Amino acid sequence: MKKILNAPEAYVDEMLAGLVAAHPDYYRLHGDTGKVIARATPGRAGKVGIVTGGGSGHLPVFTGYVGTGLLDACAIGDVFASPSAEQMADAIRAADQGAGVLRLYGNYGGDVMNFDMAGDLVDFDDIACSTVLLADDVASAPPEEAEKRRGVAGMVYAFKIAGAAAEEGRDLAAVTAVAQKAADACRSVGVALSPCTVPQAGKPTFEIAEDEIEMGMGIHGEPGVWRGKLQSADAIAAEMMDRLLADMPLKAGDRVSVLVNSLGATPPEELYILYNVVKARLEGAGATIVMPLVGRYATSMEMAGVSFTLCKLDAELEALLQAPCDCAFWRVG
Amino acid sequence: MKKILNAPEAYVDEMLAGLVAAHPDYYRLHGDTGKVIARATPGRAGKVGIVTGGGSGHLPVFTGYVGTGLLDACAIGDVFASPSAEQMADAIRAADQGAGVLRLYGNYGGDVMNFDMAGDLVDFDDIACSTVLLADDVASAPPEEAEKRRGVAGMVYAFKIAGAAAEEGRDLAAVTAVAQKAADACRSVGVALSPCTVPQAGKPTFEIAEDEIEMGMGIHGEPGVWRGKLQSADAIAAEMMDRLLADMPLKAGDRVSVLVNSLGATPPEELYILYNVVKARLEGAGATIVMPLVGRYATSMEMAGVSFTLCKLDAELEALLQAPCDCAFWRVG
Amino acid sequence: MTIDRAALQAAIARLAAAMERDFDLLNSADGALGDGDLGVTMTRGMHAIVDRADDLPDDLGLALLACAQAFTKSSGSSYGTLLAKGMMTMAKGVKGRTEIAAAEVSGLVAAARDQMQALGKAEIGGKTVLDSLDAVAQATAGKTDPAEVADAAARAVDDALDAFRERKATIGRARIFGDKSVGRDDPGMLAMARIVKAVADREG
Amino acid sequence: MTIDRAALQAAIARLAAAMERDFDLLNSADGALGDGDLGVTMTRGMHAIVDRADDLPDDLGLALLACAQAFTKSSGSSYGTLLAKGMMTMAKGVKGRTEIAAAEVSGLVAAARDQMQALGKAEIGGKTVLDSLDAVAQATAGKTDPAEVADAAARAVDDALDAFRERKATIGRARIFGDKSVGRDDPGMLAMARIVKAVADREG
Ligand SMILES: Nc1ncnc2c1ncn2[C@@H]1O[C@H](COP(=O)(O)OP(=O)(O)O)[C@@H](O)[C@H]1O
Ligand SMILES: Nc1ncnc2c1ncn2[C@@H]1O[C@H](COP(=O)(O)OP(=O)(O)O)[C@@H](O)[C@H]1O
Ligand SMILES: [Mg+2]
Ligand SMILES: [Mg+2]
Ligand SMILES: [Mg+2]
Ligand SMILES: [Mg+2]
Repeated sequence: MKKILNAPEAYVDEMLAGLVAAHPDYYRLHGDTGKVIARATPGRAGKVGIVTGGGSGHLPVFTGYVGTGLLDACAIGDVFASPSAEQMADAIRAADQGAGVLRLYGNYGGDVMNFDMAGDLVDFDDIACSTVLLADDVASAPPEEAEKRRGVAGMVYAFKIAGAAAEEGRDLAAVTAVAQKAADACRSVGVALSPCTVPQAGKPTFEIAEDEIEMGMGIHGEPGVWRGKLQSADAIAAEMMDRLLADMPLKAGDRVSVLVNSLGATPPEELYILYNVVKARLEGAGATIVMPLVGRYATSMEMAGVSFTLCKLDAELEALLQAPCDCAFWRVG
Repeated sequence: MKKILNAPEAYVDEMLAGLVAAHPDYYRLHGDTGKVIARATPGRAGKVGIVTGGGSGHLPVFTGYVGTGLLDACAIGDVFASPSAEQMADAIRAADQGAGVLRLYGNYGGDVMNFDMAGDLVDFDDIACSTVLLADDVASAPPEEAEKRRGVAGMVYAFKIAGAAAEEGRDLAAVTAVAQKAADACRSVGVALSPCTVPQAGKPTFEIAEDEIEMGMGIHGEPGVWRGKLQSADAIAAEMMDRLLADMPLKAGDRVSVLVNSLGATPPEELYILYNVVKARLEGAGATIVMPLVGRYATSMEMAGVSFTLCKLDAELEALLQAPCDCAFWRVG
Repeated sequence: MTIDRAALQAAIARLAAAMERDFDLLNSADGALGDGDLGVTMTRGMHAIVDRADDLPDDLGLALLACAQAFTKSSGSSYGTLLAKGMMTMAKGVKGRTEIAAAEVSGLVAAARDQMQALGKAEIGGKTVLDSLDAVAQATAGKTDPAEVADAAARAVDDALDAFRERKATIGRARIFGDKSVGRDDPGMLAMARIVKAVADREG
Repeated sequence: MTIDRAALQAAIARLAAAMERDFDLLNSADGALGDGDLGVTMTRGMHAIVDRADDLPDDLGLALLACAQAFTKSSGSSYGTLLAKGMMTMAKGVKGRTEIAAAEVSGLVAAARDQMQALGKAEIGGKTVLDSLDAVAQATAGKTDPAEVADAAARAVDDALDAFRERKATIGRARIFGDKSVGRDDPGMLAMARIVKAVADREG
């Protein structure tokens, strides 16, 4: 395992300590579980809170997106492991400004069970909670079972859009509705070139030959839907776009944002090479690209690979996507 | 070679095409060499131009830092190879707003020879040029030969500080002087855990065992000053801080910025783990940390490893460091 | 012979050792169809329990509750959360008691299975840990002799693995791989086989 | 026998083939102490020259200038820039001529060496390509027979490698490695040995 760390057990705690130390204007640790990050300056009273949670190892997801116009708090687990229900309940309490809290997170068994249990816990605190699950990974279930899909990089759009709606002062029902609309508008697919290592497991989650790629893998090193030979950038991008557009066809006049995301090790140089094909395909379908995102937005530590996410926009989603936001990893406006 | 690309020969051209396509508000291709990036909207007339140049494969360095409060133009070569003198001359022309141009770049033989030749070429255009070389890598020469050192991530501070001075309206001599002051205030050291592959070479520049690290390597895969066993994050950070502080001692009351930089594959999680030690050491010396930077600021494609850069600040440098800047990869203010 | 605090502590020690031993096995079983963390979940959870094992109360309900809480804090993975729910269910069932009889095992396991099903919303027969628990509950039903209960439980978890191996996964991360899961043990069932045999002291 | 356009074209063809052949060798020689791009620099540069080789002018000065410009556009690495400077220097020296004699080689190489030194600011004796050129200039001085000049040049580059191998690098990326460079050929000298032998048609 070639990682820079002290003890595997300390990986997440030390990472969070460093995050808060480096960016005290953005983040603070909340509560005493040591695993809840909240905005350094809480949102104003009466603002709907937005909370997320999930495993570590995906920076900027999840904790990184705590910030103005984004999330209020986040419960963070071990690498690739859900936080506990107790931690989630703490995060919900940190996010609450008296107007209720939206739980906005990826569709994973452990997270769902724990966020459900956390909801029971905060019932005693009289905090109204709603839930929107991100389930954007087209590789993880056919369209008929779209609700079973995993949540991957599409959560970046959902955080941004829901965060802007909450910042604007909308109420819990309205923030929840637009978050659901954003979640429904996203489709993602990923490809991995190399695995990553969970510090405590001590070895890579999967093995892959020097000339192979894994299409449709998840962001926790879950195997993909097929494994094949490494192809040209154009061929990889074309297949990924085929899969996305088959699931969510676009027509002339559609407006769409696209996220070309590195899973970690893949450098921005390669993302820009891919972006040429992405742009040509979207414009070829007659769509207009709005605020394309190219970079590392949702990662799996040092995994090499990329994901593409499409987010189809109506006027409301587009305005919220372009509204200001600010965290240590992303600024708009 | 596990990289997402089409043809190795097309790597840089396609990368630049994608960069400009994704960020048309920030970047444009200038001239007809296809290898000069300039601000989408040129700086105002009478502003001192700042130009840099160097090989590809280091994003955000070099092209990424073209932007307001930063650089005006950049000549970019093949992966890890200097651009040609002709391209540099074109970049100087793109940067010129009538007040002269500072050539601000890393101390590498090829770049120095070519920027010198480029200066001769633009003499005919009556563009006044000055030069500041970045030579911040303490591993590349002892203090007595500090002028022979390579330029690495310290250039991020020099770009930022010189860019702010130019934006403020200072003249060429003043911008050059403060750029030199910033360059002199920086010290860097790097450690690599894994190599990277130059697309046209087709295989990694160096081999390194699963349990080894290379201390003091350059950002082009040049070997380091010693190779040893992989150690704990705390031990690695301590050695790197020892080397930096030996070269540029700090005393109580000093103000310093620090850049904890990933060379590419190393994830931010590990940078934050390292930051804890960096902070403790600097504060232990009595110094105050100003605007710490943690992330991927100067990379070698998919190389795993980190560099630390210290930039010792006086009041002038601190104000310029904190002045606003904006490019696709970095925003301040 | 009944089950009391000392028996619980001994079972915890065996289980912790078994999970250390099976760390890589469970990670790789989970890695083939999931995220490869099941060994991590189990060793972390058992460490958390072992840390509390010396000062467990005599009340088996409170003791199991303490175990569940320790486990829960250590991870929020699907399996860890489900197991904690199961322990919590058993804890409620034996609250206030310092001893339980072997004859009660079947009912306690069945209750755990049902509450875990309510939380995870999976079907019985879906090739998950629920099917291992279901097999144990059925195989131990009506048995009163401690050794017989232990034998039956240990056999049931292995039989369940055999019975489900050729089926498709229907839940969790493995569901995505449909056909690829055929011929492979469900990692949660495999883990439950190791757990039950360690607790029943029927290893090897 | 004199050197004319046809001889230049034949030399270009041999040199391009030699650089293809030595691609990995030069990359790894450079990788040991530098950034591993020397093979890339040379093959790219030669491709650029080969692309122009068919329509080179008869004027050897203009022909060499075209080669230098093609090379220069292909890369700005230290070596490429120095070589282009050397070619440009030779181009100036033979401007307007369609033939040159073998006897002129020594003077042309010496002029290239001097202009490259002015650009790169390295010392003679510093274990760089300058030392290979210096050796060629000296070994061919006073010789007029083409075959003798070719033999002497080919021997000189190898002798230079032997003479400098045990010295420390003093310039460029390799300088940093001081002692580590002892016992290793300077990559630029190694490349020049291959270049000279290909041009002189004295390979193997
Ligand atoms: N909803 C569920 N209901 C019942 N069992 C489940 C459920 N989800 C997962 N499991 C069991 O948990 C095992 C996987 O556990 P774990 O590795 O912790 O999951 P994850 O890493 O996806 O959170 C599966 O093999 C299965 O037996
Ligand atoms: N300033 C210099 N003067 C003379 N020769 C030099 C100089 N710098 C480099 N060289 C030669 O060039 C070779 C390295 O070339 P190259 O790989 O292109 O360098 P880089 O990749 O560092 O730009 C060295 O081995 C040496 O022979
Ligand atoms: Mg998991
Ligand atoms: Mg080079
Ligand atoms: Mg798992
Ligand atoms: Mg080189």
